Amino acid sequence: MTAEAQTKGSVAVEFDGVVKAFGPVQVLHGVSFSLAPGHVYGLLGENGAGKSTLMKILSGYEPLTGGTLRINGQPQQFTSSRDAEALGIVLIHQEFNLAEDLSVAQNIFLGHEKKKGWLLDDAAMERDAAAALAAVGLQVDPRTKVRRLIVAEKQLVEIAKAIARRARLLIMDEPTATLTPGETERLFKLIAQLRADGVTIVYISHKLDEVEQVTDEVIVMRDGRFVARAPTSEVTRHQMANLMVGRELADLYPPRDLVVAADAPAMRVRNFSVPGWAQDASFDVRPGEILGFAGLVGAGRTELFEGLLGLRPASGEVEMLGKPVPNHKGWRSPRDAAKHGLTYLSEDRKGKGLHVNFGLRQNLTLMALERFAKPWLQPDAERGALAEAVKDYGIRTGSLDVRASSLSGGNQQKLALAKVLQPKPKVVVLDEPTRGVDIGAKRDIYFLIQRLAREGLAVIVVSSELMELIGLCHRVAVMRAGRLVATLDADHLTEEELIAHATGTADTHAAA
Amino acid sequence: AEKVNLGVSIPAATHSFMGGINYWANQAKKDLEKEHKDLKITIKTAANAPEQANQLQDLSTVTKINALVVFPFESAALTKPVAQVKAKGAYVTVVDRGLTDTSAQDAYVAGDNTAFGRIPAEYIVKQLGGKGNVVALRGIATTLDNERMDAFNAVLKGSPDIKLLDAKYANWNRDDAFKVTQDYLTRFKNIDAIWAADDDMAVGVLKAIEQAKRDDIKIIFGGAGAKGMVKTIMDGKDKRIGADVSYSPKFIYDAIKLTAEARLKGEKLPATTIIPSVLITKENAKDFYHPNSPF
Amino acid sequence: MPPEQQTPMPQPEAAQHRSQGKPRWAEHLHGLGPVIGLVLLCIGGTLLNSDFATVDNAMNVLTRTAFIGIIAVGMCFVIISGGIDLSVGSMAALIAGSVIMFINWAGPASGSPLMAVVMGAVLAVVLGALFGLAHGLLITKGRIEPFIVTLGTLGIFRAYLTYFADGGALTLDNDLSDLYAPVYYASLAGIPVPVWVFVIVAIIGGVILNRTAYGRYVQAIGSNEQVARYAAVDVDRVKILTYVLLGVCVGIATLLYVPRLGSASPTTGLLWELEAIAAVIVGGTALKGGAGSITGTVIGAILLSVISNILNLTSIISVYLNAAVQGFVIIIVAFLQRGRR
Amino acid sequence: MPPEQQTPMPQPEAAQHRSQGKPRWAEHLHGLGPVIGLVLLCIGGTLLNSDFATVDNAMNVLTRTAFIGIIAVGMCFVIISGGIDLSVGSMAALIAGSVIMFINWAGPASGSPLMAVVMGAVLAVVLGALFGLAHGLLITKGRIEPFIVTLGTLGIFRAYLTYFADGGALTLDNDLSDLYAPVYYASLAGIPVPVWVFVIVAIIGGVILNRTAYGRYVQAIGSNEQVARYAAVDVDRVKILTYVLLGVCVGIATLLYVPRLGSASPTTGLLWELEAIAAVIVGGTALKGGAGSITGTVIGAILLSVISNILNLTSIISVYLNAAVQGFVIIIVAFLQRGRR
Ligand SMILES: Nc1ncnc2c1ncn2[C@@H]1O[C@H](COP(=O)(O)OP(=O)(O)OP(=O)(O)O)[C@@H](O)[C@H]1O
Ligand SMILES: Nc1ncnc2c1ncn2[C@@H]1O[C@H](COP(=O)(O)OP(=O)(O)OP(=O)(O)O)[C@@H](O)[C@H]1O
Ligand SMILES: [Mg+2]
Ligand SMILES: [Mg+2]
Repeated sequence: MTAEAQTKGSVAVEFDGVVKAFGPVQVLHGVSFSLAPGHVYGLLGENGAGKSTLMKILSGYEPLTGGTLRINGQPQQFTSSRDAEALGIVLIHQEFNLAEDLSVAQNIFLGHEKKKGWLLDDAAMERDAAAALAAVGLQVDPRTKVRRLIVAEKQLVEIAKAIARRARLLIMDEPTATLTPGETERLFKLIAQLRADGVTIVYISHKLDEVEQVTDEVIVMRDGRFVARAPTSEVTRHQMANLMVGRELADLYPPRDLVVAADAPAMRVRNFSVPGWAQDASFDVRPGEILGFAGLVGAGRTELFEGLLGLRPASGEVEMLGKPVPNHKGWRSPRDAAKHGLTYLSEDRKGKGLHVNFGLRQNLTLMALERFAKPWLQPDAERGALAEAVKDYGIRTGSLDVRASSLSGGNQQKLALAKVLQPKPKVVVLDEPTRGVDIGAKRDIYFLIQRLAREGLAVIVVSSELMELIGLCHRVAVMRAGRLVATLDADHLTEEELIAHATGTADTHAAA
Repeated sequence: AEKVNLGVSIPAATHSFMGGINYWANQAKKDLEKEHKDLKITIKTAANAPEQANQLQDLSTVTKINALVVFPFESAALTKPVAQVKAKGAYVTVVDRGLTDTSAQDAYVAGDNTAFGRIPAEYIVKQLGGKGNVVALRGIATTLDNERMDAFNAVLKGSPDIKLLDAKYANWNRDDAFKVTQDYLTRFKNIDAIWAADDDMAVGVLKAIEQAKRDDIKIIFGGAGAKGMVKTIMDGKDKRIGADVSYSPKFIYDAIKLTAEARLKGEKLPATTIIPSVLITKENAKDFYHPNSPF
Repeated sequence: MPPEQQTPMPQPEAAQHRSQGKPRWAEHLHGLGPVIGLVLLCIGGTLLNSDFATVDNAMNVLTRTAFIGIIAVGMCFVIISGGIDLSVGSMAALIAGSVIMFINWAGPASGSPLMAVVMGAVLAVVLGALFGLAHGLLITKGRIEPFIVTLGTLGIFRAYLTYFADGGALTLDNDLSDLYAPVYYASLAGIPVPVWVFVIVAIIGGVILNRTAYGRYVQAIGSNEQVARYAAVDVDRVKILTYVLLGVCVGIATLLYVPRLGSASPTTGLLWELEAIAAVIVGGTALKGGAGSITGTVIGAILLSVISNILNLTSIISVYLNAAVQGFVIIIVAFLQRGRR
Repeated sequence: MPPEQQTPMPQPEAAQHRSQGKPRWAEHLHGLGPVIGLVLLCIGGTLLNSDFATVDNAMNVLTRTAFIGIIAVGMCFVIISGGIDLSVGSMAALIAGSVIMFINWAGPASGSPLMAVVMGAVLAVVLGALFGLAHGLLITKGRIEPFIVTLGTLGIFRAYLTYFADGGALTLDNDLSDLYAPVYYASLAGIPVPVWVFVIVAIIGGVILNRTAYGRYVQAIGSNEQVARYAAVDVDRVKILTYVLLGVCVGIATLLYVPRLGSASPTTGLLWELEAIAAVIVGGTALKGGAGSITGTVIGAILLSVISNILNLTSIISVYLNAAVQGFVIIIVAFLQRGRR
């Protein structure tokens, strides 16, 4: 592998009263702590706590407004990420930073091209890229254009890109948000290996089990301040969660209601195929039911639903509230689907989920504009809806009049979720709904989903977090290589069972 | 006498002929303003018909001219705007392209577009002895271009043995003329005469022939009497260029001078003054040679 | 690009929310870029020629801005949605030619010249809408770059006009022309008809862009087409409609243009596309789409005609250099409102 | 909260197939769009006129494509990086004019006509680079939309040429002209000099775009400027260089153009910008930037001149409709290579 690296001697970091303000909004209020070389740190905090911002300062993407950053004892004023990289500090961004028109290899080496004299040495770069990809366990041709990758693959490319930089301090901002346990496991092996080589690692995640598994020490931030640090072995997950949110957290998952079994399905799908991605999927979802979809990365769950929405060529029969969808191929477009009461939250927040250059209000109401146009748009009504959503979904923002791009990752996710629920659909498909959401907010979202289901909404949750599916769903469908291999009832739901079906190691007659 | 505030509205210098018009208009301003204390001349150049209409409006309402010499971009389109200037009391002389409604003008000074097409045709017919292949280049699709082409065709009708092989637009532009001629030469193995219909286009025609090393072409006939072309005729430098037809941009100078002097004296111009287009040959070439004009 | 419209026009909201921070202020300041440019130009114009600051001259300038201005309003939608239309000038020429042929024929044929003129006006708008529809369909359903489609039709429209006009000009018959003339030359309450039409089109455009779901969709598509598609926006329909809207604007502009010059020729409308696009961009809309404002566009269009008006009213420099002055002023104005990115 | 167990899992076999094989094929097929268009056109041309398929005609077409083609190669860089340049035609005209004035002056002044011509050629390239640099600086440091900057200079360049030429033409003195003529008219190994230059420029362009870090940065910036910035690419420098490169290409094209007619007039280079941009876009580059190919651009440029060549070689339709045919063909070719989005 390529990361073997000149990691002789790692990097010691000291934040001393670091302050950061975006215009009038101060987001970091004098953060002070230090990182010793060669350890794996977990950085915890609620959405908007300032984790990403602090790490962007450390890696030279954002200047600090006040305080001092010391690397190996020397005060540093980075003017660009290039300065930080010169010291071996590399950040894996929470939001993807890939040029879609370039290939995987080209992205990995962007700004660090290998050359033979004047010319690029593409062969060498592709070779090294392939090695970095192998290290993170991604099997794609390095010459593939990034545009063609699915979200999880893009995430792995981001990681491979950092690996290829031979970092001495590697910051991972939510690297596993879209990864399934398989990839995550591989990543952890990689982290262990890097640590053995003496690389310092900062690991940001809202998945506390991962933090527990992989880190030596946790550091907790809240509201732009340093709150606490402790060796990982000395705190329980429960304590971590409480430190993050600053209050006692009750049960993460709401108690499960039973759905009325006799209810007619809200949506019935039969023999639905998306050529190249999914074959012959048949399933029902009833009003008030929460149906989970489990599977490995690449199982075809996302594509199945994109086919259903008319975003990909597909065939099969679909019934909505007892009425067949006319053309027997699913809907013609998401618009068509939305009109019939089906909306979809994409897993690709930046590329398909939110207009990052739009304001919060415009994003929130985009799918339900009919409601706000009477016939002229009512900005006040829109603003009212935004205020309500901010409360309901716990969106943290300094002002209601900012662009979506200035929200923290998790808060963007909450906004996207609020957006697809605005049109008051009958059936909603949530693809990775809690991606990058903090544990407190996750809980709020689970309770919200529960409440909506109780009000008669049929909810389909596509998730790579098995615990989430187990904790939340009435039933879970499992997909493998484009086929729906099993549907498990709540009382059959265990992690082992789901994994067995997803990987094809289960007794095929396990469940109905 | 009364003060004369004369407006001149002409098309912008987008090709050599219009360059000549601009030159002669400015020349007239220089000469006449020096000569007459009571005369003020304002020249406006327009890139297209609506802009010219705008300028007429500005000349009339803001500059408050009491006499106008206008070279309309297009006959039909400028009839109304010119009529409005006249309605405000200005004396209007129209140059070159007549308005569709002649009541909108006081006087008309023009070159002869029919002769511009007829003379080359007659010359070619005569030189070829009534038999041969001819290709023509056209300018930009305009009424004026149509008049010339029609006159050319009318003459050829009388000589059934002269074949007009094709006539394509080359936009009064040297480069386009070069390309069109190149393709004519590829397409037609035997061409006796080329009517380039403009001295600017003739430059492109000559270069294309030179490049193809063709010697079948006996006559190249331009048009308008650009100084380079006239010089060639005068010096007898090129056998193929024996003649040209005059259509000098200098008529704008004459029109301005006539209008200004008549108005200073409070007189009128004759309703129509046609400045004849004549055949330029070696004999009379030096009368048409103005080395200082850009055209 | 700021997410918000800088359009001060239909924004009663601004008044109520006093708690908003700097961003809104800053945006308003940005929106003022072209306004500042315009004000400076007007001051300059007045200093150079005192006749500049007369009502007559102002009305002249506004009247002649009307054509390009109306087209620019439609172009604004197309550009915000991420498209472009190079054909508007040729389209205007072809529509003008068709309308003239129609009126010339229908006048005598129907016996009612007034009726003929009215129907000609309707025809202009209908033709514009149809041409726009054709563009929209080729671009969305045919999946061809807007640049290519409209570059193609640029040639096609003009060629057909040349063909109909037989290389010359199509001219409105005189008596019909007199009947139609008031549409351009008459005034209502001291303000010329074209200016009224321009104002109305701009207001409608502003309302559609900022106060309807459709306008929001246009912006959403320009900002990120993929996101808009996932958000259940009917992307193709919205895009097609922007071209239809532009076509209608071209039709309306032509309808005002025909009585002015009473003729159409192969040079009619030459380079209008550049002027219209320039008006939109000078007005602060990004060529890449996503956000823009009608007010900015209107000011951009006025600004461009004021520049040439001032050049007409003064003769301090060689006539050959007029275009150069125009170029410098455009760049300077754009510089005044830069820094958005 | 129960501890979650992490079971290592095998990668699904299927995941490998998709990213390889088909997409690459499909991409290559897409690249063939303009080629197919060109082949069909050539077949059509040959059927319409047998003279079409002669070496002479092919050389004529290639030679005249050279100007636009060379400019299009430079334009390709600008467009891929997300920019645009509307001024290339005027720039070429002004450079041509300046070079002619310079040679006319330097020929007698220096006493060595050859020297004068050589220095004139150098001047062309230097001027092009300087104009490009000015564009680049205004766009990046001045933060003005490329459309506006180059629309402005479009007017400025042409105005200055008109001014220098006094509205007429600037013409190379005869003996100097003869000395310079071979640069356009001579052949090497049966292939005209301009074609050689075109081929060399295209190859160099292709190498820079695909085989150097600079070319990679150009694509990265066009694809996502923010990402490029994050990757510590000096975005401004790269962008400025694209305009300088284009300026140099314009200089080279002009250097070939001057000996052709030995003159420059206000009509020189008119609408070349549209042709050059069209060549790039017809060649499969998206106007929004990010990706594109030099080969496509070259083929696009040839395709456009073949269309007008065929039209000149035939007279099956009214001359008035030539432009319409051109328009239809452009749209059809674009349709053949659509479906990229
Ligand atoms: N460019 C910006 N402009 C204005 N505010 C910003 C900007 N970037 C971040 N913020 C604000 O800074 C705060 C901290 O954001 P940050 O992205 O650091 O949070 P985080 O801890 O990474 O959260 P998450 O877990 O959701 O990723 C948030 O309130 C966010 O709205
Ligand atoms: N029949 C099939 N033929 C080829 N490839 C298939 C097939 N079925 C599934 N795939 C693979 O499925 C993958 C599709 O990924 P997709 O995004 O649908 O997975 P997902 O379950 O939605 O994962 P995620 O957790 O990222 O949402 C591709 O990598 C593709 O190679
Ligand atoms: Mg974050
Ligand atoms: Mg998925």
